[in-house]
Amino acid sequence: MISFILKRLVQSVIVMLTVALIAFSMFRFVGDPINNMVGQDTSRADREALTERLGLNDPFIVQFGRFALNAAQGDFGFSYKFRQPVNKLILERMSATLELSFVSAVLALAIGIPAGVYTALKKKGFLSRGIMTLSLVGVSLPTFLIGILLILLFGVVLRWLPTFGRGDVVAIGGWTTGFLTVSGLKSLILPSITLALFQMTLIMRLVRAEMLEVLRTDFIKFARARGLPDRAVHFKHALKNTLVPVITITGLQLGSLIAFAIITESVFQWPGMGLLFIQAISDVDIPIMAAYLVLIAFFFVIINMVVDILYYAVDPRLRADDA
Amino acid sequence: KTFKFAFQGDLSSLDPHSLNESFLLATLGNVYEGLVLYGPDLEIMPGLAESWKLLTPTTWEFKLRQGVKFHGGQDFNADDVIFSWQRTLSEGSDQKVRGGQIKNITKVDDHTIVVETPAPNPILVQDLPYLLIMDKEWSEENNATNATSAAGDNTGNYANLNANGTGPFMIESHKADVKTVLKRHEGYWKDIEGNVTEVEFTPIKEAPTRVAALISGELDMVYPVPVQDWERLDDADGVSALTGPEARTIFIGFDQGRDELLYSNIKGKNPFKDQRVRAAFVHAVDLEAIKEKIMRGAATPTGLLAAPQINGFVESLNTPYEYNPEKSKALLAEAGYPDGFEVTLDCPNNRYVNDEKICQAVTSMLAKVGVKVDLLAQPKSKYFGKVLSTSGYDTSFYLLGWTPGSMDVENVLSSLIVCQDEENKRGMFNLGNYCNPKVDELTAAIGSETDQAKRTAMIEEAFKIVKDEVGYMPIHQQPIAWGVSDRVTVNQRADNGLDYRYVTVK
Amino acid sequence: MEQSLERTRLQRIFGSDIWYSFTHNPTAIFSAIVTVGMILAAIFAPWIAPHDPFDLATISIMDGNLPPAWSAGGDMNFLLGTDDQGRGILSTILYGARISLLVGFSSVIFSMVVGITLGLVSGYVGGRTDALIMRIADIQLSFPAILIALLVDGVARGLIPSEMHSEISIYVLIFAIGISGWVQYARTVRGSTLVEKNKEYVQAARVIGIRPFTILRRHILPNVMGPVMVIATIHLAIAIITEATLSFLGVGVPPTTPSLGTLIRIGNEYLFSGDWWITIFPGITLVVLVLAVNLLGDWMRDALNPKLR
Amino acid sequence: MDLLNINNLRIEFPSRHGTVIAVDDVTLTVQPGEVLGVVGESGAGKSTIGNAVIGLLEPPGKMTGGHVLLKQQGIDTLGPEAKRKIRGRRIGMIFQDPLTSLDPLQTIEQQLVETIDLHLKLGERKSRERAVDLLRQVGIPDPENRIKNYPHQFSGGMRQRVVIALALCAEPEVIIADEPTTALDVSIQAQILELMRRLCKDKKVGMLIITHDMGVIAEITDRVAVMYRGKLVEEGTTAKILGNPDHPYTQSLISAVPRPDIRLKRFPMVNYIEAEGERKKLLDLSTHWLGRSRDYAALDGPLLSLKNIVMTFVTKPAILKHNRVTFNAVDDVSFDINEGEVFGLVGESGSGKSTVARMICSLYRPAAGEINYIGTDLTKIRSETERDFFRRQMQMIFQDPFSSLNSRMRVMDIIAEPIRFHKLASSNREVEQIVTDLLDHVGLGAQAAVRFPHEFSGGQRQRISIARALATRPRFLICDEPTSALDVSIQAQILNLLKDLQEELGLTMLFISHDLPVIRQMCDRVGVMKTGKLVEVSATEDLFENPQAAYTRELLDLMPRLDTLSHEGLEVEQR
Ligand SMILES: Nc1ncnc2c1ncn2[C@@H]1O[C@H](COP(=O)(O)OP(=O)(O)OP(=O)(O)O)[C@@H](O)[C@H]1O
Ligand SMILES: Nc1ncnc2c1ncn2[C@@H]1O[C@H](COP(=O)(O)OP(=O)(O)OP(=O)(O)O)[C@@H](O)[C@H]1O
Ligand SMILES: [Mg+2]
Ligand SMILES: [Mg+2]
Repeated sequence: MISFILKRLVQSVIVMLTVALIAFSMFRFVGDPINNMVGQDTSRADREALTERLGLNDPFIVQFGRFALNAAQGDFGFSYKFRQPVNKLILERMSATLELSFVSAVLALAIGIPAGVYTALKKKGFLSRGIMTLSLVGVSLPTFLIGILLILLFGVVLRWLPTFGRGDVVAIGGWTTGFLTVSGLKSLILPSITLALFQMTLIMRLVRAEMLEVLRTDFIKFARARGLPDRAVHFKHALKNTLVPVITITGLQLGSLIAFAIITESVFQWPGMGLLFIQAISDVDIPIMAAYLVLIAFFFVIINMVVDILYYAVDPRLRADDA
Repeated sequence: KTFKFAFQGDLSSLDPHSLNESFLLATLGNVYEGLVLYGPDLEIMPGLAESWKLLTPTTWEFKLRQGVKFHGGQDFNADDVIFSWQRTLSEGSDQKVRGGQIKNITKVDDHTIVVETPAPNPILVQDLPYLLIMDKEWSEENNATNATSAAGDNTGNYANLNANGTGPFMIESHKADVKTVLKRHEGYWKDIEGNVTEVEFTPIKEAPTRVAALISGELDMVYPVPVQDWERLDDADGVSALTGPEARTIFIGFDQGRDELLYSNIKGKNPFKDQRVRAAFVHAVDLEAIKEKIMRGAATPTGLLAAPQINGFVESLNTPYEYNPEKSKALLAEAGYPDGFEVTLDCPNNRYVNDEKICQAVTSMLAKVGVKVDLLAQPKSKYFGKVLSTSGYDTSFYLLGWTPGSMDVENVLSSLIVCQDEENKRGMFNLGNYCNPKVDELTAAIGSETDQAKRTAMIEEAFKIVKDEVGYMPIHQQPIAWGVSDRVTVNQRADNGLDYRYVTVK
Repeated sequence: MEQSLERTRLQRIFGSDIWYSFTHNPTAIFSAIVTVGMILAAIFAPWIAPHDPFDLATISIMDGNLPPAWSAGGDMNFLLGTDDQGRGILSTILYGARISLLVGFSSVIFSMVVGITLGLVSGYVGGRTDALIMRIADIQLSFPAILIALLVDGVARGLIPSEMHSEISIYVLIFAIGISGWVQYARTVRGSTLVEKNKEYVQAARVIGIRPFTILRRHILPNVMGPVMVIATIHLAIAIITEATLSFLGVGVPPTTPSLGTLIRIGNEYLFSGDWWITIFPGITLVVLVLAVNLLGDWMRDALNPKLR
Repeated sequence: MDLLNINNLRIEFPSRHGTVIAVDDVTLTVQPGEVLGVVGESGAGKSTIGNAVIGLLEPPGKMTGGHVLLKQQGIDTLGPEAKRKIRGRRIGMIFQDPLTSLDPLQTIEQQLVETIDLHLKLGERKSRERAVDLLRQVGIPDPENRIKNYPHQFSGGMRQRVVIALALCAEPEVIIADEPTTALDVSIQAQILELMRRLCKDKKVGMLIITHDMGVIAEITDRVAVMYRGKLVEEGTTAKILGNPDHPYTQSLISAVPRPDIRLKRFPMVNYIEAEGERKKLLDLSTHWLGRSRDYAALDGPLLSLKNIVMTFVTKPAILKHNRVTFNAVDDVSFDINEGEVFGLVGESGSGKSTVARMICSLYRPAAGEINYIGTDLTKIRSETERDFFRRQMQMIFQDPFSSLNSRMRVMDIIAEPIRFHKLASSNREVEQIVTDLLDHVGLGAQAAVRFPHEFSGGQRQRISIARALATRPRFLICDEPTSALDVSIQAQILNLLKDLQEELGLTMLFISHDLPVIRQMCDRVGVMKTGKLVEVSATEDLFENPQAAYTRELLDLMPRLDTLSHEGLEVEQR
């Protein structure tokens, strides 16, 4: 196991390097950063001087090399726009994003899995058909639209919940949390629902699809024959046998929640990494983009590693071929 | 009394010399001050300088205000002015243009200075409101003597995250892109109309969210507000839309420089070099329709590249070209394009008010006279990355907006109208390289003419030429729209700047 | 029963259990009709649609933002009202659906093919291959569709002459969205493959000597399709919406030829001003489409599994 | 008072290919402490009855008539919850397919403890003790550790015993055992049967045991019911049914029972044919597809020879090599098989027989030793293409007919696959011809081709996999419990087919079985395995007449004797 993890960490370095490489090969297509860094009156000479100073004229491979070297020393440079260390900016934002994606992931699982089991058991049931259909409305409408509608309803019409931002946060060490204040919790509700909606549908439908198959297997039949109560049969035996794909997808989704909750974060002006990132893209803030992508790469490697470990935890038959 | 507001963009730095951008300067204008200040209507009024007078055509004397203190308690004096000016010229500063207006400053005594300009400059003071004054001692203590540059060594400059000005407000806390809190500076040298003691600024990127936040009463003011939402705001109780024309003019330019257009099906020649074609284009576009439908009646169609608020604005030339498709068709035929041609229109889609919509409208209007326009609408970073001089003016037909930084027409002429001229940094935004030597002469003269009457005459002449030659297709002055709660009253400046001095909370 | 041994292709199709269970499943029939109906409507838009919203010469901004015909101020020419540029919503939906459906389906199929293939291989072969493919997946994951689109678009624009840009833009979209979607399938399939490959029926196939490739295709693939179907059907909606986002970033189709997604996006700007019809109608269209496709998918998943029939 | 009544039971499986009437008007009763045996043709509906009793019929199957009474109380009409309460607690069920009956993701322990705790409310610790105890009773070696394993780490027979333990753990009033001993060697079988009998006698438990093994019937049943094509054709005391049965089907069934005592030339065919000629006549291989010329060069030396092969399994995985718990499932086994020979492999369940088989067809890679087939060491081969040549010649019938068939393929495609793959037929039409013909030989009608595996009974599936194995016209056939799930009549038919192939075409076989009589009938030489080691190899007759190894003797003594069977009309093989 340990060797497995070590192997992964080594691979993760390679992954991050590759990501950075690709990233730098791509930045020139994102736009010209200079215009966002200077006023309209700034002369061309000054603009070019700046371009030169930022080393944006070097071939991307050189820029990459420079980045890699500094990054190796934990220095990801300064944001073009904020003129602050990128590490600082990203760290500031991380807590917001992590909390949001955590909550919505929990929501998605807590509702998605039972709903999936239910709809699988009551395949033809009226309620389950209803759930299945409704859940789809959730995914087929753009996140942006859903977000706005929620804001209109709960923020403007009913005025129950805040329409934007993260409310008051409490700082614990470097970590700022919204869990400890009323306004913080209130402002979590709408965004996390918006985010969770999609995950929920996906997970629910996955669980249902898998359950339908597992419920027909002999061991479930035998479990019933042993007189086990339905709960045990459904959740302990059947559900566990559906988990592999669910874990996979949940992992991926969690990853993309953390990385690219862009739309939700911008609709609710949630001060998270996604917002920072999308801003960085539109401002062509290369240092932020680069550092961010690398960080994300790391996240994904880790998440997928955990997923793979969970496979082994869930399914003993997979352990044999891991030495 | 706390005043909470949101703007679409954010305050990227607290360093007044780091970026020459209107929102940043307008905001920091509450913390730092220049020798002169903008009044409620962009008029120039005394600031840190009590008075000034022209000694020789190229030298001015400024009498500095006595007893002004910085937030940190340091006294304001001549050294600070000189220091700040030098700082604007420092590596990494984005105020070099303003600083460049001054050749030298000499200290007469602690509260008197003599400013020397490279050439006679009638409008020097126009350039000073946003040349913000920092404290020498403070900057030296925190070695922030150079402006925060976006690159290289002194990034992470102290002045980037801290401020120490003479303005009525001081920074309480600043979390870039998240929230900035300012509070009243009690020791301010002059008492102000507004009654605000604390200001809370949050950037909100998405317009709908912004508007929602206002209506739900969480904020006292948001801007900008999309034109189509004005009615909604006025209907909603407790809030209303505060609107007015902005000093920014939106216009469309043609590539008249190249011998062959980069993006067109006409090869071997450049249709836009033919005045008739340009005329055909301007006559094909129905500015009224754009105003009514896209701008919901809020814009002011124009025939001039300078807005009324701009110093040197020419009333007589402001009437738009007439809308007349037939004439347009005729002109095209006459020019040898009876059934039009194809050209690509470059357009930003998140820079100006409804920019993409305007471009679409123009596109379909031109289609009606037979010109097939391919619309390439992109976010501003990609758009500017393509069309500006740094990328060699890679466009044939483009939409652009302009507010002269100095609020004077001279800037319009020298940036948009004179021939492109790399060495002297002129005509840098004349992306289509409209070029007429006569106009260049006039512009040069206007730049240094101190006699107002003569100056005005020359300005009129210059703009007349441009208009007759159809150098550009002016569209309109775009509107400013702020969403304001009834709890507060604010003063809306034509440069879209919000001055907390004039905010009162009921 | 003997006749079932030699059957013509047609008989195979109409004699097949799939067809049988289809004809006995109203939901499936209904959703099939809806889906096919929409696709046809899109294909034949030029003949069905009252106007051609993509022909700029015919649209006039003066009839922009008209409400639906039945409500006050509505215009009979524009049954469902018009958008800000004076395009008839109905016509635009029909024409826009062409783009959306093309991009949606193509990109989903694209990522399915790539994802499933790689997933099967890395799950079955394991070891180094597995590690390699999965790390590539991780790299892929780190790039949102937006960036990939920008990259692809940039390269494409670099490679091909400017006058062809408008033609290729749609393929750029398909590629970008497709490429950014494959990992989901790859990882899911891999997961299930890891489980399936140890089952005895696979070993039986190996004993016969069946090539790994064939084993994957004929034995394992059918047994791992369940989750894939789920993801794919949902993915469709995502793809269609992503298309709009990318188009906004200037890498997709120009705003003068709005797709369903773009139309919805335009509509979003008018939610407050009360011009609801610009968003709602295309929105409904999208929801209905996605619903139909998903129901179809649900049915097919069950139909493909003999035990569930 | 009757313990269990099954009255006029009728069960149908409707499908678009016509409705299968699996059980037709069957009436059975079980008294407390009585053991009722159910025998009959495979596919006759025996398992279905079992499923119906505990109310777990596979959809689309449904009871269209009759009642099931437990202690005179109708249980088929009860609500789901009430039914649940009965299951496991009052009626213990042992399904026919032990290998797939266990949840692959839960350890044996979890599954046992869960069930025991549920029914007997003993609490964690006590339940665990009882679980270990049960495993010991059903003869799982060192249960304390093995209980921690997962099903896939157990051999066929071991899993079957776990299933039995699970069925018995709650001390039910009625036990329905569906082929409980198919995968068990005689010693374990004897032990299990003893265990069950004691339960019945002491605790007055009623048992309904479904089996094909007349030995088992003779051993433990009090009465026997005979089923044929869904109908109950005869019922009576065990002695009566075995001694002098009335119904012609029963008679022919009995006459087909393989004899432990003497070696016959051929298995007597069941001559009872209710409908007109459905059973295949003796086929003439010289003209038949299966008999087509095989391009094998005659070789000197053994066809297959195993040299000291070892297979090691990890039972407790760990990061560091040295604290992994491993054990040798197969430990230094060597033997040769000559061309045209049938080599039998017997031995206690869990002794490594299947593992050996799997290594021969390179599903497992041996930890040591070599496997020479026609002089080439299979363990050395890396590329699939190289292996192809051998694949075609070497086929395997898997021990578990349930999981070795792809549930998403039609029988037609399953059997056709090898033919198509090895290009053994020119046209699609021919392929389908061959498949129907094969199905016919294994006693399944052509209509089977269009159905899916889950629609078949255990025995029927077994026959499908046999047909698939024959489809390549193999030179060397590995049979892992080929007939354990078949009733003697079908068994006779198939074994004869194999015999013919062997005699006329020199088909070589590795024949793994627990059924010593069958071994005696089929094999030329026999190897005996115990805990991974080969304890004895000798010619069949010698082995049966004077066994060498102690363990072998033990086995033979335990072999059930069917003295009651009549001898007349059987041609004994002279040697
Ligand atoms: N799901 C199903 N669909 C259709 N037919 C079925 C299904 N399950 C069983 N059958 C049919 O019902 C009949 C009886 O099956 P059953 O399993 O009871 O036979 P059996 O007596 O147990 O045979 P065996 O001794 O081989 O297990 C068989 O002919 C089988 O084809
Ligand atoms: N994957 C595995 N992991 C660990 N142990 C295993 C595995 N497969 C088999 N074994 C062990 O190897 C031993 C031999 O198994 P095998 O299946 O060969 O027995 P067998 O002789 O076929 O018995 P049976 O006649 O009951 O099938 C058993 O003790 C079993 O527990
Ligand atoms: Mg059975
Ligand atoms: Mg075995």
